[in-house]
Amino acid sequence: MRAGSVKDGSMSTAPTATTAAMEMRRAPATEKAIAPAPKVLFATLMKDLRLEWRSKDAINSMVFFALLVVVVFSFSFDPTGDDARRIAGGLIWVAFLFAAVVALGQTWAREIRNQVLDAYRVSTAPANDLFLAKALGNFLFVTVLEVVMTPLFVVFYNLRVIGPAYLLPVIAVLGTWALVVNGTFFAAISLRTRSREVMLPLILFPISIPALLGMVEATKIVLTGESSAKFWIVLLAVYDLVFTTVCLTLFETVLDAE
Amino acid sequence: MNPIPFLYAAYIVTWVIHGVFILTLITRYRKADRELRDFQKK
Amino acid sequence: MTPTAAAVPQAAEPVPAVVLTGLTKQFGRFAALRNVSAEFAEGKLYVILGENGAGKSTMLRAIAGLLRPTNGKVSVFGAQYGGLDSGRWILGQLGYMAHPSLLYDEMSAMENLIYSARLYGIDDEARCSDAIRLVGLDPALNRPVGQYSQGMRQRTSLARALLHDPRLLLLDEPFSNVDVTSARGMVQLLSRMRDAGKTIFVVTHQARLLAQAADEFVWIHSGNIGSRVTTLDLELVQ
Amino acid sequence: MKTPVLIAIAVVVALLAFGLYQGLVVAPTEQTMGDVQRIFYYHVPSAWTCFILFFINFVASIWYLFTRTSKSDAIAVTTAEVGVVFWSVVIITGPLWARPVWGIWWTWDARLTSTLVLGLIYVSYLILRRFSTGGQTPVLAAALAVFGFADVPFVYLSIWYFRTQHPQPVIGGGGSLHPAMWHALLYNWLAFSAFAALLCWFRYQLERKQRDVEETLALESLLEGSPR
Repeated sequence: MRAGSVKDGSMSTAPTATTAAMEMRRAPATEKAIAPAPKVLFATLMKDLRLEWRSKDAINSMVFFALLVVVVFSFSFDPTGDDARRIAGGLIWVAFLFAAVVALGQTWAREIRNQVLDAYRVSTAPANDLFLAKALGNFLFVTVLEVVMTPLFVVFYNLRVIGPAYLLPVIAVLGTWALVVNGTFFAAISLRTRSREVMLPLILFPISIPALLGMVEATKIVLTGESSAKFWIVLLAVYDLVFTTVCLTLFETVLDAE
Repeated sequence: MNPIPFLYAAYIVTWVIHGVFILTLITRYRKADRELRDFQKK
Repeated sequence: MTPTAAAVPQAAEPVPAVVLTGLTKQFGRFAALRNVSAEFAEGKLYVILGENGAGKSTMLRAIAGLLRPTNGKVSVFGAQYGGLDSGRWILGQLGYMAHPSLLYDEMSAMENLIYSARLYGIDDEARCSDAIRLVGLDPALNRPVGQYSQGMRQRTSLARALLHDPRLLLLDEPFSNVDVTSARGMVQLLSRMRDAGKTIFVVTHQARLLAQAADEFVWIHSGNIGSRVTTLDLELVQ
Repeated sequence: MKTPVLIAIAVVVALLAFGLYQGLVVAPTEQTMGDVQRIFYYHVPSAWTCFILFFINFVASIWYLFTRTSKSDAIAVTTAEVGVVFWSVVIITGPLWARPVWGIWWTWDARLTSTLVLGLIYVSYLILRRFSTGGQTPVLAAALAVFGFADVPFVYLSIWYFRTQHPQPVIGGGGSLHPAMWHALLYNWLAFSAFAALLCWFRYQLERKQRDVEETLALESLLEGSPR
């Protein structure tokens, strides 16, 4: 492949054929000016994942951070036997929350560093696709952290699940989405405030308390097998539904708050 | 433990909180008023 | 989605490309634009001049729909922002290039353009390589944009703005610290685009480059249009 | 101060005095808890007033999002601030009541805990308003207010169910109240609502005055044509 040899001043002598070719293609573009929804979402998500995979520094540092959180938690609380199961639910989710908040803080880091949000806003792409792509990206990112952290918790607290273990992934998915959807939205809000990093958890935590309560209680119930976690799982599902809708209705207003 | 002081404490605390808030309203209002008058004079 | 008749009145004589009526923009205490009213015909190359803070970029961003005017209206090709679909229709008609190059430094020019094309719903990668060749770069170059020279970055950014073949081009400081050859090449490309019927606005401090090519020079002074001349008085330009 | 304002202040003070009289004297002493139960006549009306104020904030925020009038934003910030003041009263009188009766400062009583969480949301709303930069503050705050209000049912539902799992003493007993107690409660609520309205009126004037200052500065820079 040719080395990046750029023919300087080649533009002025650019063969008229290329410009003519460019000109001739005028007609088809204007019809498709408005982007069909899923393509933009998918393109944005893939772009983020590709850049993430290419640099990998964010994911590595975050995974190491997650490990640290687990180890620190394991030192500060050293329950044995039945106790472990009762409070493990709370510990695991607080650890996940801690890692998630740090990851969520980076949601818009690349867009801000490259100052490309204007490029998105000036295009015909709908704002909600950008939001959903970012939220899904965060969801995958946080899920990777959770997958890394969970076995460690099981080992450090030698947990054995008494209740229906298949419910745990359901709780994890619903709970993570509850944090991620609001977190991505509030990260966009805190972009425009003075102390960005502190603002995100500050507005995310109070609103997430019901969801946190749901995750912790559901996990504890499943671990100890005491009663049925159905109520909490339904609550988390409704919470996800309501707040995803609220995010999608208000995101454009916040993105364009110039 | 005699509970009555807690009753008076609760009522007093209520008015302390409202009193402090009213004070902040007054000081903020005076500050804004002074700022406005400075500009009109200039 | 073709624009509905209501959104775009098909007036008999050519619709002006951009009409500003009473455009004002307040940033807290600072009035960036003060009641600007002006009309700009289609198919012309306008150069926007004025010292820093006069409101050049703010005006361009208002035309690009990137900021909500404190009051007044912006209409592009007869359609107005704020309407249900008219805002989105306008965005399909305009290309915007700003001082930060609006590109991802970690991606190559081609990757940046392919992503940008997706935003406009265009999958045809041939268009991306055409656009890159048009600005005199090599589509096969896969070095990330972060390692490009400033000239190459601005040209890639111009290619990104041209990609969906907009009728209106809004360029904010396209030539800032760009090598002379690249700048001259860009000027020739812009004048060819103008001849092909596009309307172009260029906010710049290097107006000398466009002394011959531009149709009109618009001086902006403290938030409003000072004067509009067709020939550039070279002494005035720093 | 204009006379109608003075009259309003007099009326509110009278109402509050009457409410105090009802709460401390007229209402009978509760058998089990004794006179300390009279905290109820300040604790509960403050909570109800606080909820009304937060609801008005929600309506004003929705109104702002549609109309972007600065009047609706001023009402939103006014009701949020006064609401948080009443909230702090509820959160402090709660433990003052729990300590003598149950010997613990915080009983995790369902209603009190939900009010605590609800208040935290509006405290974060006020902090967001203080931290966000000029022009965009109202839009960001209005968006957060919608989130906050959408969270209210979840807060109450989750904490109510959480409490049924681990029953704890319930503040205020609920259940049948002696009619005179009801009167004292309603009089106090009326008095506190009037007081809240008065506070909101003053806070609203402050907000308008602060916006006048903003406008004169902006206008001044408009005329001066001050280049940056």
